[in-house]
Amino acid sequence: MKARVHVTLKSGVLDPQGTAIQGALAHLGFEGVQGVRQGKLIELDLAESDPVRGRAVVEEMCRRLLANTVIENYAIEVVP
Amino acid sequence: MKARVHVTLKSGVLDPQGTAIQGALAHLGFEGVQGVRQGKLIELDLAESDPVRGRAVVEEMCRRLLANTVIENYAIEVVP
Amino acid sequence: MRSAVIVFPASNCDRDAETALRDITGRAPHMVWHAEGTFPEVDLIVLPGGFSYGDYLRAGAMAAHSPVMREVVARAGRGVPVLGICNGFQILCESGLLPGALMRNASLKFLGRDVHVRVETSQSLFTSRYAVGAVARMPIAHGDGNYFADDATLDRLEERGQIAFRYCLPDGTVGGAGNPNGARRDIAGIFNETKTVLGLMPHPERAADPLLGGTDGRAMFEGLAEALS
Amino acid sequence: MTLPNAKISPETVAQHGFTPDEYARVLRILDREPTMTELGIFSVMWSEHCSYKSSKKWLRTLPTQAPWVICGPGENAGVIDIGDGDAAIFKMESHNHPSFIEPYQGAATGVGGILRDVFTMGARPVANLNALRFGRPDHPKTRYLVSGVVAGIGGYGNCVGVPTVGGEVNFHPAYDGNILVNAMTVGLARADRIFYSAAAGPGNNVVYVGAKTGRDGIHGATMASAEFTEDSEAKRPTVQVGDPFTEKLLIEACLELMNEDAIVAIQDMGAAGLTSSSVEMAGKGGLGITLHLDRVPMREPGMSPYEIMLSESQERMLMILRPGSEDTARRIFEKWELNFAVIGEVTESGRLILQMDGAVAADLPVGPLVDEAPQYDRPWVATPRRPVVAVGDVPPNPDPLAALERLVGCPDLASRRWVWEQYDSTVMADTVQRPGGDAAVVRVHGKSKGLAITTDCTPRYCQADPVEGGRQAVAETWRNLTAVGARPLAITDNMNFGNPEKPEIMGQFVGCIQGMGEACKALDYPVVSGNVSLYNETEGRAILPTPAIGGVGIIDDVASCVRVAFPAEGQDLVLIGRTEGWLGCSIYLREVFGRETGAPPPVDLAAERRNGDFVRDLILDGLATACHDCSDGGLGVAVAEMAMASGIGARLTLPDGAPRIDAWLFGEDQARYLVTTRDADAVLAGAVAAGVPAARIGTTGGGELTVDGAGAISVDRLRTAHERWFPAWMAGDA
Ligand SMILES: Nc1ncnc2c1ncn2[C@@H]1O[C@H](COP(=O)(O)OP(=O)(O)O)[C@@H](O)[C@H]1O
Ligand SMILES: [Mg+2]
Repeated sequence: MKARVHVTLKSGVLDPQGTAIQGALAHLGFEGVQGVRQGKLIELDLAESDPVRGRAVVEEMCRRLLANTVIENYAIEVVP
Repeated sequence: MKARVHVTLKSGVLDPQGTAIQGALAHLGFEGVQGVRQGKLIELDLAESDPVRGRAVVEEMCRRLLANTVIENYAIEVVP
Repeated sequence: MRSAVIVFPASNCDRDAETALRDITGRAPHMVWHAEGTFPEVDLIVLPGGFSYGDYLRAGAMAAHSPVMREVVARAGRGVPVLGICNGFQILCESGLLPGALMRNASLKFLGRDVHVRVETSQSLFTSRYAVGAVARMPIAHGDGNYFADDATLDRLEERGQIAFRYCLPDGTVGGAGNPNGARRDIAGIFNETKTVLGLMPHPERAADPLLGGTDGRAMFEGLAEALS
Repeated sequence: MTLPNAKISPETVAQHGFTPDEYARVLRILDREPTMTELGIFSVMWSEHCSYKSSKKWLRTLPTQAPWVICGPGENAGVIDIGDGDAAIFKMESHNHPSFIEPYQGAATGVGGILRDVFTMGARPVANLNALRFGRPDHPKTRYLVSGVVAGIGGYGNCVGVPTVGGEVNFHPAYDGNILVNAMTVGLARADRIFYSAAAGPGNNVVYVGAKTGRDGIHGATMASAEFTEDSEAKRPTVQVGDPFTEKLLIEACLELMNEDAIVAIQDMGAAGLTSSSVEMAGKGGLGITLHLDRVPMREPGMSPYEIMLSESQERMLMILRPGSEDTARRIFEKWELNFAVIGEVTESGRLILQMDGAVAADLPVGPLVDEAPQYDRPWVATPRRPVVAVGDVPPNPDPLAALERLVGCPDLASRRWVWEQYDSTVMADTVQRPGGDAAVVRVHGKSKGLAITTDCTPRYCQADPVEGGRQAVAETWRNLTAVGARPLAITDNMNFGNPEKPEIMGQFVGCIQGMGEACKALDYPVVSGNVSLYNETEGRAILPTPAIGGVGIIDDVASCVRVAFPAEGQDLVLIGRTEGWLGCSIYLREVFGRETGAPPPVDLAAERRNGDFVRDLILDGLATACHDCSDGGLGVAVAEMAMASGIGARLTLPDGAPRIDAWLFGEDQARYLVTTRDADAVLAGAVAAGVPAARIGTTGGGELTVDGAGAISVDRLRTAHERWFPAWMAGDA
């Protein structure tokens, strides 16, 4: 099965990359961009086929490695 | 409205980060991880409220700035 | 003083740390490959700078899970002093030995230049040879040195005197143009609660030889050698 | 033995870049039609890049010998003896086209490639430099290219932990559609532990190490060829992506293995990866190689022999091991978590035989593949001489110091701090002089001696007069090394030119080589390695001829080197060398009058040598306390740079016999240095004895630069102009 992990910065944490993108978009003439946040997308290809067990494992991966919970949130999407 | 852009490396393009994450997961004892690819997630907050026009603008942003189409693909998701 | 320098895949200041330790303390450190589960008893453990695992995912994240880090965490728990420089600081935060996280520089650019830091306390093994308020010049070379912790954590760090160095101008004025990377409260280096673990972004080991343009980093190693011999 | 029958069409032949004559030669050598894989191999081996077919005749004329040269051109990099059993190994290489397509990855992989050329010979890389040429600053793509290229160079070099210590950056509209990214690496080895690439020992194993092979950068011709269309999306050639993390491991693993007595020959996989590495190893050894392509570590399934052989995946090496040393080697590479595979063996057959899935994909004679590559003596015409611009042809300047402020802040002379601060210049803790001076100085680890390193070229001179420009590029590197107190030893070059099939362009190439050769000879300063990049054109418009030169010199005691900054107030400033006020082709003429005209300053090689040797002695005797050569912008800019670097001003007085003040300040006469000294009389007396022109022109002190007859300007003001342009321009407000 496949899983996708979205890692995003917590809301209180400043996001210089997002801010830079917002500035660059304005520079290019795109109007009405009120906010930009940049995160990570991690796509996993797993041997596991059971979605429940799979999600639990990915959850564990996020806590231990994929996200730094001091600054980041994560969300898991399982694609069976 | 909000839009989310997923920027991923084209297939065939080397993804050193994904490979390194895969190795690290194996070291941590996670078995059966057959592949990892890392991409970007960009969340945009737009003044535009029409989803069709919004998507077209984001499409344009992707082509001009958010993705490097020489090596990356992008996918847009509009959250009205 | 017996010391060990932990070498991770793509550490790249391991030799710099080795050279400074040997020259200043007169004794060559053990160079410990990360895959080793254990290493000789030492008086100081150094996590050197570099790009362990390419800094992929997050700087220091993968190294924090290296087999040797279990041992480092255990010894730190027993009070063995640990010094993390640059990537070493990032690894210390990722492994939970120090609070907070190091994010991309606010400029989004890698920065390689000299900075000035103000010494915030001399009440530690690492800073005993510096006067409080002294200004030290050292090189930085990092893309992810922007220290972040939430306000409560920062307040606690300040209350307990856990802030070791703050970025400043040459005249000692903290912050403003002296802060190269956007670090909160201009933090360049912090201690753990017992002040036996120090993480800092600037490179004292590259400021230990007059021919390289400065010796302000020597006092750290001299102080350690004196306290730990 | 049967080979797959490919039915090669004339289009396929043309797509592989063969002329009909060249293809006829292939048929004659093989006495049959090639397979697709064989065609691909011939195509890359006979490409301009690998065969030097337009340039070889001329490159052969360059001096490559000196008693201190251990290995000249022909190997992965040049090797020189720097005493005490130490050797310096270095080379420069271009990654122009990839950097234009994808600036970050193009520049990053350029750095990776040149690093491999150096550590493949057994050296630990100790310094990187980069010579960059971009289009005009207001071209819509330039900023994007600059920011990507600089980030890519830093991204790679910083991660592998090799300090980036110098380089150059120019802007000119001629590079609008074709930027130049030339990267140089210098490494250190023991002189008796150098590794070469000639295969030896039939029966020895051929070993592949490093990253896996993917479909990166495969020759564009694949797309159209019938054999490869089942899955066109997956087979599309892709841009190479660099993995500096893997490179760092590869450096450490290779150096560790090199400490064992295990390696017979080693070669990095650069352009045309497995093809050029295996063919060159076999060719140099006069032997054959058989490869089993199914044993090659692959990143993607279903790769064809053609793709495997032409892939330009990065961070890979090919080695031939001594019998019985596989286990040692395997253990080391596994420790560093790198792929290790025995993929073939050395044979006596003299043939390159490729097997895959039980079939033979190619069976080629190595000798002809290497030796019978076409060689051309392309027609050329000399560049017409330009008239000399006399001082009287240029209107006098009522405010020379305003012009100076403008010059130090113009795109070609403004501070490059924005660039070099993105590089780690101090890792390895041996960088004695960082970017910002004349040459970088890197100490030999654990010793008191050090290397001085610089890259230079003045393309506008080369355009105006290739012969003078070629001389000047070599002489300027020699001067920059001398100015820190080093003894220049040898150079590497990167010849960037347009389409050599045009006689004018070929004439530029020939002229530059001639001038370079003369300078190398006169200065005892041979070429030990280099690289040629031709066809740098877009829509028929060629770049300026750009023979970038990388120079390396030695300083016996790095503590004796000097810098450009004024060391103190109250010291005398002495100008060494003759000043006529040569304004033709000067930056002053271009920036102030918008004129890119006139003959460039002539280079008197005897004077270069005399003046430089004199200056070096002043430095080593401790008489010169700071030194800077005069190059772009002349004496005025050189003084300003010394002042800005120190924050100390100076008062200048024109000496007797000086030309008009603007020509004195901004003329670009060659072979000149500015030194500060506490004992001007001794310096001047020494100059008389050595037959070197020298004049006391001023004293350091105060916060202003004062020129008698022109007024004063504060050093702060100059510095603001100098530091402002680059960051402001990158931020979009210049
Ligand atoms: N791309 C670059 N990377 C690193 N350093 C650079 C780069 N471009 C210029 N520099 C540094 O800036 C200084 C000035 O460069 P340049 O004007 O070319 O010097 P010079 O005229 O003495 O040859 C030198 O120290 C040079 O190494
Ligand atoms: Mg110079």
